[in-house]
Amino acid sequence: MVELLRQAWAVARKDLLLEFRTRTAIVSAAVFAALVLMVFNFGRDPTAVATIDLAPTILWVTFTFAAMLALNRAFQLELENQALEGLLVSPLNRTSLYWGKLIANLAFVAVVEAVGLPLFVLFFNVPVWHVLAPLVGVIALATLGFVAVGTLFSALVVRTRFAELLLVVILLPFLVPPLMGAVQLTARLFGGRPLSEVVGYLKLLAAYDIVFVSLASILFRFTVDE
Amino acid sequence: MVELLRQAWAVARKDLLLEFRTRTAIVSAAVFAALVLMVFNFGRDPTAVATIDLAPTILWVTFTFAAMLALNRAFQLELENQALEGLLVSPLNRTSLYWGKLIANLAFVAVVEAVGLPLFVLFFNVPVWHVLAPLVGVIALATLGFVAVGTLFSALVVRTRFAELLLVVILLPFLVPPLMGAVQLTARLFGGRPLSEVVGYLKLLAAYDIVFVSLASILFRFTVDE
Amino acid sequence: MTLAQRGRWITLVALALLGAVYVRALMFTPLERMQGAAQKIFYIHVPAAIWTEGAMILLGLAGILFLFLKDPRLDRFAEASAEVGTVFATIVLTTGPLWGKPIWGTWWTWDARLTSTLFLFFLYVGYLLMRGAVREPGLRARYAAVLGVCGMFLVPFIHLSVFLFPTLHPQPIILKPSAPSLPGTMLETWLFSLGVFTLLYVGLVTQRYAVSLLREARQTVGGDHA
Amino acid sequence: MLWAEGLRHAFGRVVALDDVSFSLTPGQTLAIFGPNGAGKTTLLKVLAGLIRPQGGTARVDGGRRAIGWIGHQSHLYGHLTVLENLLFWASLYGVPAARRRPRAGEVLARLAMTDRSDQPVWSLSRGLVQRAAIAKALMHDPGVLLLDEPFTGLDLAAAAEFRALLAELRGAGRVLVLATHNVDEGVELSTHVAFQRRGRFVHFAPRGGRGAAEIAEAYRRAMTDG
Amino acid sequence: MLWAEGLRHAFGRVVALDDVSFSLTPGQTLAIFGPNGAGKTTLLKVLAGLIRPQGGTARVDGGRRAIGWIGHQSHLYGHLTVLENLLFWASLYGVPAARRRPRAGEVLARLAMTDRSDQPVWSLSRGLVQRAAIAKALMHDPGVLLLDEPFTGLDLAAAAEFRALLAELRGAGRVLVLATHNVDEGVELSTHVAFQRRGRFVHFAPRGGRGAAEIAEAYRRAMTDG
Ligand code: HEM
Ligand SMILES: Nc1ncnc2c1ncn2[C@@H]1O[C@H](COP(=O)(O)OP(=O)(O)OP(=O)(O)O)[C@@H](O)[C@H]1O
Ligand SMILES: Nc1ncnc2c1ncn2[C@@H]1O[C@H](COP(=O)(O)OP(=O)(O)OP(=O)(O)O)[C@@H](O)[C@H]1O
Ligand SMILES: [Mg+2]
Ligand SMILES: [Mg+2]
Repeated sequence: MVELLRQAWAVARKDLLLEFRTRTAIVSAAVFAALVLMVFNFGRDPTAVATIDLAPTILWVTFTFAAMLALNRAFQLELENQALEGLLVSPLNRTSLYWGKLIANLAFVAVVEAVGLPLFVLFFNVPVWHVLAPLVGVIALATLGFVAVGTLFSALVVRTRFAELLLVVILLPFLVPPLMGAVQLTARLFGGRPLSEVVGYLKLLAAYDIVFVSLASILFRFTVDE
Repeated sequence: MVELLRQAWAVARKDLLLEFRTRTAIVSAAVFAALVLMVFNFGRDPTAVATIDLAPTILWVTFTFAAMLALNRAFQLELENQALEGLLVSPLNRTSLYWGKLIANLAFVAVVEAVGLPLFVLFFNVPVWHVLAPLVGVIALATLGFVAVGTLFSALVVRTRFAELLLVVILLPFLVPPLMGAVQLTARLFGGRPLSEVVGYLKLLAAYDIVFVSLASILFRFTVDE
Repeated sequence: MTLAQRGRWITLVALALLGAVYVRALMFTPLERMQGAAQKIFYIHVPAAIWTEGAMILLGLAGILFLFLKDPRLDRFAEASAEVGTVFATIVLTTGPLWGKPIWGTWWTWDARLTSTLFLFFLYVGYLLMRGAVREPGLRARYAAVLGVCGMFLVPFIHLSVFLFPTLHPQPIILKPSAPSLPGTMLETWLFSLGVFTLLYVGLVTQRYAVSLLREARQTVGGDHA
Repeated sequence: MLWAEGLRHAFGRVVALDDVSFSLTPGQTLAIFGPNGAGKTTLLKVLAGLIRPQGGTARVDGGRRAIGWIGHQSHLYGHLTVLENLLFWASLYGVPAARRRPRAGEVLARLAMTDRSDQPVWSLSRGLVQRAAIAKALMHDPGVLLLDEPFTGLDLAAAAEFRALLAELRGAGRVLVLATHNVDEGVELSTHVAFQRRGRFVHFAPRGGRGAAEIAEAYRRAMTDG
Repeated sequence: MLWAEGLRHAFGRVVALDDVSFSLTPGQTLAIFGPNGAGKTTLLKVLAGLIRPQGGTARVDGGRRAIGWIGHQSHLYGHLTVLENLLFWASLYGVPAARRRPRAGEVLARLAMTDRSDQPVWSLSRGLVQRAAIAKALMHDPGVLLLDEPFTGLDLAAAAEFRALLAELRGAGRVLVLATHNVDEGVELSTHVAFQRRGRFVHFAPRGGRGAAEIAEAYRRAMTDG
């Protein structure tokens, strides 16, 4: 177990180091987030639409894109560097590879979200401070779920011929539950509703996370081994 | 001139053939569009927000993303295939290369828009049929402008160290005028306003297209030649 | 006197004169009726804004000349102009909100003028980032020139956007198609200030130009390459 | 030890492995010669566990951890330095943390790459990348080395040094499998020789006392008849 | 004809070209030998116009259209078939439409690739890709061939055939420049021989009657002293 985690960390560390060197993905995701927020801003007729009604959707559209960008990179990076083959011939435990990629992806998405959230507050003037803690919790729960599934799928498709295409297509149905839950929860939070009203959604997110993180950890090795 | 266009067509044809073989970019862009639209659909509280107020923004967020994906691919494709160097040592006229890439990018974005628009109508129940012709015109005008600039810039950054990142960063300011114009125009069209009200925006888009298509055609050769 | 020293002197003189502008503005120029003392910031805000746009136009012109003459001095000037333009854009983006808080009751809103200025700032940042991303000096100069020329052509679109889009920000009083509409003493003070900012621009650019000369000299000797 | 038993593999209609069986004990070196497309790379990939053969089995004593692989891809991350790459791979192969740096130092010194260790891999010339890839494969002192045209791009001095290194490894009881076109390079090192053609081993025997010229002649005969 | 005059180029601190001058007339072949990192590839890239040297000039009679380039990258699109690739490149090099197919047939037959012509390039083995890359470079019957380790991956038969082809081309008045590590392969073809070391031509002379062994000896001496 310690060895598993150590190796996972080696993989994650290398990904983060590469990202730190090039900053490609993180900055483009952050700028992408800014772009989405900006476009919303221009498009919106402030007299017609109250910000608060739109805010949850906008927030989650932004975060979903950032996450998709991250996932696309995770294995693409190995291909570009001709290193995927190297990982596969190495004795690296497949579960470690999965966890390593998951950690790197989560770190990545977390940074983008950490950049996106303040921008969001700035652009849309939504008062989040009083619900910050639960909001961060919701973001973390939802993100964990779909990044876990996405990491699995990105390994699944990376060696097929239509990798990017397939990733989006097969991931789509899996995005629905966490995304719906997250949007509804965020809307309730912004609306200042009592916590009791949202327990159902929280359970949904938590169940999704538990099921899919375990499932993906188990299934991952079948995606990379011949 | 005939030779220029013939070569441009050779480049565009090759790009489209490759895309047709793999369908990577086009399908992922289309699915992406579906994803955005879906997320909006779930997130929206129909009692609180009237669809029509949001529609222009949503439409343009979707299209902008599709275009960004296309642009990212245009030169990435050459790099992946190790063929960019080959194009550069070839006697291919640089203006032809630009036009070829521009044609392929436009074709690509047009297909995504052609898929996205019906989906949009389906999801959001916006009555577009009576404004279809002008709407298509607006889409074409706005798309031409930013794809023209984007194609130029993607050549500019492709050999720099942080290509993707830089593309998004330097393209962003150039997206503002066409995007703002397009959103406003679309809103007016959906709102059933008279055409006279929107002439200013149309002029803006047209001017932008003329200026930047010519400029990019002239400047392109400086981006690839030593 | 070296170039750097000359630049420093011009800058110092300009700063001293800026003091004089404020003496004149505070003591000898009438208070604006609606805005009171807050309006005094006008004498920095507007000249800085004009030179933000001006610096971009000059660097674009230098870019055009560079592409034909291949004179490295033009590239050095463009770089200097970009750095100074960034400083001026920062000034506009700080004085604007300072002024906006008492007048509009908010630091920032997302209307066309403010946003387009922000994006002009981004354009400068992107321009400088790109210069940093290309190592080879010849290539860097050419790429920078291409982006600079595009930036120059973007400025009119940004400048004119206020006429098209609903905005909170005052419409142009001075740089507009019809004659300036500003009371006499205010106009005089303002023109004085514009002259001072012009001097400041010249001084700062001279200094930056000298710095890049020094850096190049050091590099050809074989020193720092990182 | 290394066993291959009745290996068969076809890509569509192309037969890449056809009933290949052999086994090697410590200290033995197999040199495989064969025309382009004969299936040499496919065989090595099967031995490394990268391809699961459609028929037959392959086994390597000690599993993945015991294998060192030098193939057409470098398995190096372009934006990491040579040293960083070596440390990363060493950690995946379970080299104790304290041993990694000294080991990297040894291997790099042996390949005359010490002065390049802090250079990012993308800035290396082709032959230098090949040396770095060799260093990577040797970091964990593998018991079985799978070498697919490992001399590609090496200059005369480096090739001689690498040949000497391989002879030492063989002497130290390592198992080597070498696919190459250069009879001179291959024969000298080998204890066994195989000729592969359309996936089949048309010849497999201990080298005995045969020299390069004799083997080359036998190879030519094996390829022309039938 | 091909001229190089005082070529200098450095990547940061690494000197890749140092005052290289020579010229070749039709029918002459220059073989360049040099250790890894000597600057051979850089020189060929400068001759092909891929890198603008920091000092000196290089010129090729007939410009880009006259150059055939075989380098480390194949310049082939993986998802197109071999034939489609050849037709595309031929069209860029201005080969008349009616000549393209017959020419592709000839070249492929010569390289024993006829049966592979409808296979997508991604499914070829390394040596077969190299043959396809050679075919691509010969499609437009170039006057000047720049060959960077062109024998890489070729099997014995293909290498012999390609050597014969190059000898024919030389006889037909083509200019060849060949960078290689294999003295046996290089010398046989050459009329001139150069040894490159740290960017400098430490030796440049007509081959005269010298054979491979003599050249190899001279090379060894040139590399060890100083
Ligand atoms: C909050 C950030 C602000 C930004 C980014 C900003 C930006 C600009 C820019 C770019 C210009 C130059 C326009 C031109 O070239 O003609 C300008 C001019 C001007 N600004 Fe602002 N501004 C801001 C806030 C304000 C505020 C709060 C006021 C006062 C209510 C104000 C009053 C003016 C005036 C009077 C002009 C002169 C217009 C002209 O004569 O052209 N600005 N501003
Ligand atoms: N992924 C693949 N899909 C389809 N065909 C393949 C694939 N990989 C290899 N092949 C085919 O299998 C055959 C054997 O390929 P392999 O790479 O093993 O040859 P090789 O002996 O290594 O040749 P070379 O000397 O050129 O490297 C070739 O005809 C090749 O085209
Ligand atoms: N883009 C680059 N950035 C930085 N350094 C580079 C770059 N390209 C080449 N170099 C360096 O320049 C030197 C010469 O490289 P070049 O590829 O010309 O060598 P070469 O003679 O072809 O070597 P090889 O025999 O290994 O192919 C090497 O030290 C290499 O590391
Ligand atoms: Mg092979
Ligand atoms: Mg080389």
